[in-house]
Amino acid sequence: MDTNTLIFLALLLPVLAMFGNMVFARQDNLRDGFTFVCAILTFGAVLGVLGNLGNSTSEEIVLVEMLPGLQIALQVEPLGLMFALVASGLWIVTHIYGLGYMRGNKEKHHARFFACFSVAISAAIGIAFSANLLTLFLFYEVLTVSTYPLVAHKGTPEAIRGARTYLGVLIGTSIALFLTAIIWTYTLAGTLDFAPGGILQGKVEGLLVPVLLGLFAFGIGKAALMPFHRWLPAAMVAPTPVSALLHAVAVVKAGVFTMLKVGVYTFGIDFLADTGASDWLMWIAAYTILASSIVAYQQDNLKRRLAYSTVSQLSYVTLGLALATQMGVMGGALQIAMHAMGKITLFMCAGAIYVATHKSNISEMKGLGRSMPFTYIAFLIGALSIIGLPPLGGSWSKWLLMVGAADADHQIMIGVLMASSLLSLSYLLPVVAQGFFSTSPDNPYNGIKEAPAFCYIPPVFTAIGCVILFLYAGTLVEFLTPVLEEAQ
Amino acid sequence: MTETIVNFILFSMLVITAFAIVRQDRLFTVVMLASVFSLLTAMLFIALDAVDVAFTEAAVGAGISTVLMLGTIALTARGAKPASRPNTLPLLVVLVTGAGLVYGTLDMPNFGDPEAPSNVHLSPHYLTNSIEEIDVPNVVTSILASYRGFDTLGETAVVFAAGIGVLMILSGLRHRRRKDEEEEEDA
Amino acid sequence: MATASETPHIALTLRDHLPILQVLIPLCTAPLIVLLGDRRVAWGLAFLAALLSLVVSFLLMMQVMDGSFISYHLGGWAPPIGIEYRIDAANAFVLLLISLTATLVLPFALRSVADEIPARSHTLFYACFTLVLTGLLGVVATGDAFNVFVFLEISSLATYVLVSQGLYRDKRALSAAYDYLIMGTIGATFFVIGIGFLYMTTGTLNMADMAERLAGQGSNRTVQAAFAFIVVGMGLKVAIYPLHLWLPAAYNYAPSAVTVFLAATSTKAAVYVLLRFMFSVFQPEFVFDTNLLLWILAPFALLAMFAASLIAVFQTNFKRMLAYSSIAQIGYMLLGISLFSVTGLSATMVHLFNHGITKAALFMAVGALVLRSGTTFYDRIEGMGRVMPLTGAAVVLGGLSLIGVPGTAGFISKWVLVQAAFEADLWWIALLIVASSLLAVIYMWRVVEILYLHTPHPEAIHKEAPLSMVIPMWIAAGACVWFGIDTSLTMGAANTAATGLMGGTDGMALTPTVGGLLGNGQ
Amino acid sequence: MKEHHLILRVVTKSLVGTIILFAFYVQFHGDFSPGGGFQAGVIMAVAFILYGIVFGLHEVQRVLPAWVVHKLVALGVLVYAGTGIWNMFLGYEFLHYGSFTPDHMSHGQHSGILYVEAGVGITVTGVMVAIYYAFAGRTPRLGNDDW
Amino acid sequence: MTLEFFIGHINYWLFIVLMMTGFYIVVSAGNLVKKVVGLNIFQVAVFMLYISIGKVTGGTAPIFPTDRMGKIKADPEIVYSNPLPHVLILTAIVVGIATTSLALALIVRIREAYNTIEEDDILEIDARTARAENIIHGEAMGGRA
Repeated sequence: MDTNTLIFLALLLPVLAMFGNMVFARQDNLRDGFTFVCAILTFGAVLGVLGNLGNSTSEEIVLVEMLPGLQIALQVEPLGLMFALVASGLWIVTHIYGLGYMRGNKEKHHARFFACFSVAISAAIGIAFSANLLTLFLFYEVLTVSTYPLVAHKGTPEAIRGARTYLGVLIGTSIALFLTAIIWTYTLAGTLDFAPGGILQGKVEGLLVPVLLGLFAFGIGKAALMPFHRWLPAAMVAPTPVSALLHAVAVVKAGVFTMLKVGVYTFGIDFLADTGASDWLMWIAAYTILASSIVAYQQDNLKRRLAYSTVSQLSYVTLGLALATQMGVMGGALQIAMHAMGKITLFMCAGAIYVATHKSNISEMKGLGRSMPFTYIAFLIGALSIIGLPPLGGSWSKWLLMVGAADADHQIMIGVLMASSLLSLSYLLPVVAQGFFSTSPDNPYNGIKEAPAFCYIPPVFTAIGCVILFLYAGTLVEFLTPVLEEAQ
Repeated sequence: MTETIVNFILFSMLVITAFAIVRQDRLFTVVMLASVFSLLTAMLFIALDAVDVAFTEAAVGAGISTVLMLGTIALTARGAKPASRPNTLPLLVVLVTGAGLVYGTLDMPNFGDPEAPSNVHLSPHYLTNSIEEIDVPNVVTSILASYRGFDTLGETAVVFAAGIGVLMILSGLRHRRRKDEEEEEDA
Repeated sequence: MATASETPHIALTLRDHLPILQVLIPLCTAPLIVLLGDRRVAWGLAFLAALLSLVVSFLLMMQVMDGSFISYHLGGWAPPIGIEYRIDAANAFVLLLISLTATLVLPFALRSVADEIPARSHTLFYACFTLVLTGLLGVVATGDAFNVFVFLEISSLATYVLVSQGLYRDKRALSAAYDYLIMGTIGATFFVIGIGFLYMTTGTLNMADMAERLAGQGSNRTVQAAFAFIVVGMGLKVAIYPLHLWLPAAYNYAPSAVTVFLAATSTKAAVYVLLRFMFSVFQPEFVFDTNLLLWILAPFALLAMFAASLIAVFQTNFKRMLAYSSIAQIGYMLLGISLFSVTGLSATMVHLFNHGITKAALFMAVGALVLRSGTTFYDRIEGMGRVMPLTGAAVVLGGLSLIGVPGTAGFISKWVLVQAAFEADLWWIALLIVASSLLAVIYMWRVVEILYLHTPHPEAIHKEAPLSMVIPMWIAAGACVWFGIDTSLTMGAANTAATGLMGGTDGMALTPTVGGLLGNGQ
Repeated sequence: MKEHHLILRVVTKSLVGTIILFAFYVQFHGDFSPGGGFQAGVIMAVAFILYGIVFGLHEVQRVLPAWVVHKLVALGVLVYAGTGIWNMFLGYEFLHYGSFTPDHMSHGQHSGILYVEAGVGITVTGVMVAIYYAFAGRTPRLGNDDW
Repeated sequence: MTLEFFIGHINYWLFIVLMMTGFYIVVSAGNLVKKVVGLNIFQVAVFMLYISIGKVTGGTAPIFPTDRMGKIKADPEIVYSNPLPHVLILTAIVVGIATTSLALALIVRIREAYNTIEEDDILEIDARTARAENIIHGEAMGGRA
């Protein structure tokens, strides 16, 4: 099949899954099986695109002209393909996990849940393959709206409050800042296409560059740059599969992916480096990294701790971009994949613990590791990857970022990265340590077993994934290099 | 000169009537004064050569609308409460509007000026060509029914709208075979 | 000279008659309905008329999409002697919106009206409805300034009556209709004063002729006063912010079907008239300083956008909230006008259409909710999205379009408007536009939460609305999405219209032959 | 309803005929002097309203039933529009009366004006009488002595 | 300001005084019927302005003299006033009475529903209803704003 067909398939199969969920709303097994098949096929389609990449040049596919001179168009490029692979691949894992979680936890409205889930995946893939900012923005908003029902899923006052914050921040920043930035860019540059080397060079100068960058950086609320990070902890009221896939992978990664895209293809790294427009962004990113790590350290609720950890880790990507060096951007790009694999492991483990024990506070999990060894070992591996220790994927992205910081003559950022690693060590490892080594006086966990297999096998898989990513990081770097070379 | 004097007298009476209406609280008197106002207006229209308009104003203002207003008073109330609200805002609105109007008049052609744009552009066409084109002595009728016949169709539609509007609000449409059928509908 | 006596007459075909048929079809239908006096036939006739109007307006649109215009001489009298119908891209677009909405509203009205108005009034209801349609189409199609007033009054009178028919549900419909009548008549009278002043300085009533003569003689104080009175008079009908007082009550207490139609078309037709006079007749670049327009209109526009949106946020009644939202949205249109550029006017034109279909979808959902819950107070429509999934989803789609989320029609309008602000180097206005749409997020999302995240009220009928309501609602909601993605029709028409309007006199020039004959009037 | 004075009734009866006659005069003489369909319609309506005021709503509705009036309301508009549509069928613009007699335009204008004025007259008569019926059909709130 | 200008414009100003008197009645009167009367006066004054536009000094009513057969005897000596404003105002008068009759019909129904035709009373009744609704359905802001 040619690339165009495959891209359409990757976009439409999740939509098909949504319709399947609506049609077979009452036949549980048929519905979930259908979605599963769709998920596999979607991943297959994205893999097919990857396979085709070598032997055919990527062309722009114009779907429709939305505004005069502005099309809804799709295009394949390495960065996007990587994001699509991550999103669609992890969908399969999460779907299996989601089945275990939703059934094990006796949640309601399965059909609605999985339908919205599928739409969100489709939107994420749309973001990945967008050929211009307009298309990207379209899918960006579809992603926001389609995940809202997932966050509000439980329907409790707390869930509604959380969902309101979620939607308010994401829609608010995107419409007030991101959209403004896009239209402004369009008026200045006359185009919104993602072009190697950026489209703003020579069109903008002076103070306007940092202002525009600021509108983008804060407008892309999904990148959770402080102070627009609140939606992420708020979204933790959602069922864990949602947190796992969407708030560790699809949604937040869509944010930082957009950030990178804008940086590389709208501004251009060299343009940013020459004007120094991104210097302030670097400091904001550094601040977010450290501040949210500290906040994470103070959280007792496991999911909230992971959420703040995510906020911190996302800013690595922003930092990589703000360094405006090749190594920095490469480090940021790798971080997308590495952190996705690591964080999804952690979230799935947290969910597994919740299904098994209905506990969500770390202080109540003493000694639990001995009852749930698989879960805890997977958690450990994920945590080490996040911290950035070899032989796990996370170490590579951190290493490249540090090199990038050195290239950019911002040695202080190396210090920030080191400090952040130490902080993450201090807030992630105690969870594991408590699980294995401390015992609660009255030992309430007698009789607690591992969560259903659907729940603990997926994290084990993704933990193994972290190791594999460490081994194949070189291939990934090679694959992503064209992004930077074209930028020259 | 006599024309000016007549006009001036008519004007004074119109203004007096209008001011009397402002101050009057008995609705019957208000309606009657309005009727007088219309009659005076009709006279003014005659003085201004608009005989068709005068005829209509007399029939409508002094006739139909007075009857309707009296009918309404009979169905509602005969007295108006004296205004209780502060009238500064209405006064302000009126003064601003009036100032705008006066401002607009400053560049107007003099009253009765035969060279005014309005009297040299379309009007001569109607006054000279209508004899040949339509051949009706009353030029107003020519324009009303033919040159601007579509306006008059619109006017008829307005009357129609008002008619069915009043029917809808007050009584409803009557059918030939009524009684039994309609009672059925209402039930 | 205007008669065809000198040259052999070529018989006109149906195609030549399209401009007048546009108005004539509903105009004849209304009395026909009354004459037949049968309420079963009434709806059918009204629907047929609306459908035919839609076909006609579509054909007209096709003819003028290239920027040309059609002139139809009523009574065979060439303008400015007689009345002229003049169709160009700008009004064909609005004609399309009006007839489209009418065609959608009538099927919707069938159940809604049966539910809200006693059977004995149905015949007259549909006659009045057709009259409103006639009036609005006439106002938009005509090229004669006084004819605008006549048709405006046809639609206004019929509208007052239709609004008052909400009395069977709430007696406040009566006082709402009365207030609307008084304000509307004041507006119309102001408009007439403006036309009178214009007639005084130009001696003509034909808009194209007026434009030419104004351009020929320059501005003076009478013209300026005429401008002010026409803007204020039409402003009352448009419900520009401080002149909007009639709107919330009228929309809120009118029968649902009437509200749908009014919200989608009535203020839009008035906006069109405003545009036509401002740009085609007056051509502000010579009547006023361009910037003056911005500084006069933009504050009112911004005031509407924020004040009305804020009031909407604090409402507890869905229908009333939407009414305030309409006032806010009119602010966007006004803002587009005040930016005074082709892009700005395109934004106004496209928002006119997009907001029309968006509000049509939303108010139809309101009607469906009224049918099932009896009212639209928030505490009574709680959870109705669950038992009325299609209606609920239409609210969500319409709401997204109102907010301006990409993929919906509202996004397109917002995009073009913000772009116009940037082109004019008014970045702060751009920021205010997006900031005000955040208020839309708040008031719309509140409703969405209420519809979905609660349990349905026990007194409501837990059943989806009938198909006759859901299908039109979804056509409107679908249109919100369709015109948010494929904008060739809307943006194409809006651009052509805006270019024509900004062309001022050129856009309104009489055809050379006629102009040559009448040019030497003095 | 209390019967009015005898003289009033006799005078009214004779007056009504005269008024109707006058209405027809105004209707058809509008080409030559002030007046036309609208004024004639109003005068015609006044005749019936006068009759109604003196003899009561019931009596006048026996002469001119409400449903007839309601048909008249619609009929006039249709006569007017119909004239124009007829012109369209003759291959000319809407309301181009010249089309009735293409070889002598002003003759056609005469007949055209006659038809449309008739239309106006019918509708105006209908509407004015209908409005009177509608108002008179309501129970008054004020008695005769309250004025 | 010359005297000629003053004489030539004084009637416009007098019309404006009448118009504004009518307009003032509309906006200030509390009684619904009186408002309608005000509206009529306002409109009629506008009509006067229109008619005065068409007046030509020394002109006569625009009706041609005819011979006994009804044939027009054109006489170029006679100056006629401009007939166009007359036509417009004929239409406007009809529109005016249509509006008036509708307004009166509404007033009759309002009296039946509210038992008053005073705006203040109606506003108060409406406000009371709104307050009652707020108690049932929750507080709303910005009633008639």
